[in-house]
Amino acid sequence: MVVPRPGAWRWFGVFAFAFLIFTQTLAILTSPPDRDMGDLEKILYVHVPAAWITFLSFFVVLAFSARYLWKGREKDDLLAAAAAEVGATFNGLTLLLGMIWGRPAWGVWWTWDARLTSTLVLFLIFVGYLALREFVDDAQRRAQWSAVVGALGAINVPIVYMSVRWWRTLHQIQSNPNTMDPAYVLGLRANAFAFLFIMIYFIHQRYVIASLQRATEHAAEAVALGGQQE
Amino acid sequence: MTRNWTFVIAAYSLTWAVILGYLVRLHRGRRRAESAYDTAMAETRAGDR
Amino acid sequence: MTWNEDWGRISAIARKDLITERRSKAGFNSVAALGVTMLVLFGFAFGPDAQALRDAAAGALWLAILFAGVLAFNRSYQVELESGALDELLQYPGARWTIYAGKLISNLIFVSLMLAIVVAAGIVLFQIHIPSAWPMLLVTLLLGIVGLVTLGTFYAAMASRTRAREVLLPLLLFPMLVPVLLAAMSASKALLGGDLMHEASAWIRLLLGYDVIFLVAALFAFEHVIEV
Amino acid sequence: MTRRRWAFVAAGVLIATFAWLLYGGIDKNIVFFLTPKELLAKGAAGYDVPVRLGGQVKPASVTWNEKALDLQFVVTDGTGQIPVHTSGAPPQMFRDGMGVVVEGRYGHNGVFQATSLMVKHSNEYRPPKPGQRPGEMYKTLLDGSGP
Repeated sequence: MVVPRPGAWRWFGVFAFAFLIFTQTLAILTSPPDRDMGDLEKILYVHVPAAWITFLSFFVVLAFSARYLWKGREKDDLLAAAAAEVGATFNGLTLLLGMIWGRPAWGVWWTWDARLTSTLVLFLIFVGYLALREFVDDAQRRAQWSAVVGALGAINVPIVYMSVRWWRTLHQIQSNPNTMDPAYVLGLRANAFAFLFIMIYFIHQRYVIASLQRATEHAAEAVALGGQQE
Repeated sequence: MTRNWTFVIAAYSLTWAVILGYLVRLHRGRRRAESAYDTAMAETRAGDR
Repeated sequence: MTWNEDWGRISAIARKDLITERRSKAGFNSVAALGVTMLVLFGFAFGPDAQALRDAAAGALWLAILFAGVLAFNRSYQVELESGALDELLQYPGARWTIYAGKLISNLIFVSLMLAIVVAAGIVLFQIHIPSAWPMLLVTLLLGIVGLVTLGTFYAAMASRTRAREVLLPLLLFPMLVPVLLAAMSASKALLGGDLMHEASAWIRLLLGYDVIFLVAALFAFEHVIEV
Repeated sequence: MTRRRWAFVAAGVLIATFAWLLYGGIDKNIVFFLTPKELLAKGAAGYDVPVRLGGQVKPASVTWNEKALDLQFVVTDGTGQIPVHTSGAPPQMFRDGMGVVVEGRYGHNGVFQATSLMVKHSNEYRPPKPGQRPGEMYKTLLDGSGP
């Protein structure tokens, strides 16, 4: 088990946060108030990137889980777990920001819309994933099981989306980039990249912690076996 | 309009609270994991001798 | 590795589980009683108004089956874990998916019998008018429990071997079952109401697709779950 | 080797089923709500069964009693029209000419008793397209849902 040590990553973290501050200031200052929503439109630059990053993180979970099942390398398991924790954090943030936006824009904190419901179910699936990791002590068992749960959870998400769409929203027309003024697009894209950098930094940090913990466990086992290290 | 700003400020504060909160959690976790690792390695070396 | 050998293993495991269940009738009886009790509680919740009860019947039935099913899934592994028989079972040569298939069949039979009791009680308690399209309703019920049991048997293989099995199984299983429960409830509700919107068949097709996807995925992934 | 082959078979089945669910025309033949014309055409079968009714709020037909939380309006699709009665406050976006979908039962007294009222608008997060008015949103609502 190779333990990563800080180096260039620290500077990447500093850069990611500086970039986020820059893009958020840019978006707040340059975006004109929307015709219907007024200044509420500014929530776009945190809510939408958070949602994109959520989906991206869970896609990362799926990719590393699949590779773990295929190759069986511990590194992939730890990376999948790190991405799941970061994804769940952004998922919770997305839901809360959506509520803060929904209240003034639609008049309700919550509604049983396809987007909202499936995002909530996604959150619950990955809360279950993280709980499973907490409750399983054996490292190999934890890795195998959470890889399977992560992959199955990812399969379920499009089905949830589809089913709740039929259930409530009756073919609401999807939003698309054409419905957005160019004045908003730049700020949104810049913020999406800032969130992406933050996500990468977080996943890496979480992964470093997990691999340090694993290395500590290995060392403790070695001591218990009378210092017979290879 | 002022009421809208309340929601915007709430949204941005929440975002930063979550991101910074998670950052602090990661930093603490990292420091703890590093010291635990160093202790464990010191013990292994002591065991070797 | 022939099909006959695999089938022999599957049927042996299914038969063994069912015999164990039959010998200890207490298990089935208490789970079925729990299902009926749930229906009574839902009856209180939705009030004495007969029309309101009929509207809520589909949802109440499926939730009663869900809660009773969760108990059954954990039980199906617990007996073996307590006696250490699962480790012995894994010692035998042969494909591991056959263990899953065997347990799936025994759980399907178990839950179907329970479903029959719960539905019979529901028809009386919720004053359901049986619709003329009852074969469709039967198909819905069957596809619904196939989806429920497929994932329930799969997740119980993990949850029942952890410290917190009572919490962990519902926590893992319920979010995964959202589509199957939603589709089963919506189809049942539409059929009980006469299916004027012609929406039942779409829900049934969703159920069928869901069953196929998760049956294949579970059969394939089970090996990774059971071998550690 | 056999396991590898099974992996391909399994992946194939999964992808095929997904494709069938997504593009197999599951929701092509489905009507998620009936228009007033279609509901009236059902005749006796349309009364007193749970249905969804969709259409446009007929301009100047809304009566809203704030004290009793009592809302009445007429849903129309241009040809047929059905009076709707419901209780509870209407959603913010509810107004004359808006597209709505109501769930409930069409009573023998000729009034649709709604248990829930949904306002349809074209998208969630973004401002409407320039020049798009509620009347046009109602059209896209109908276009998006089949026949």
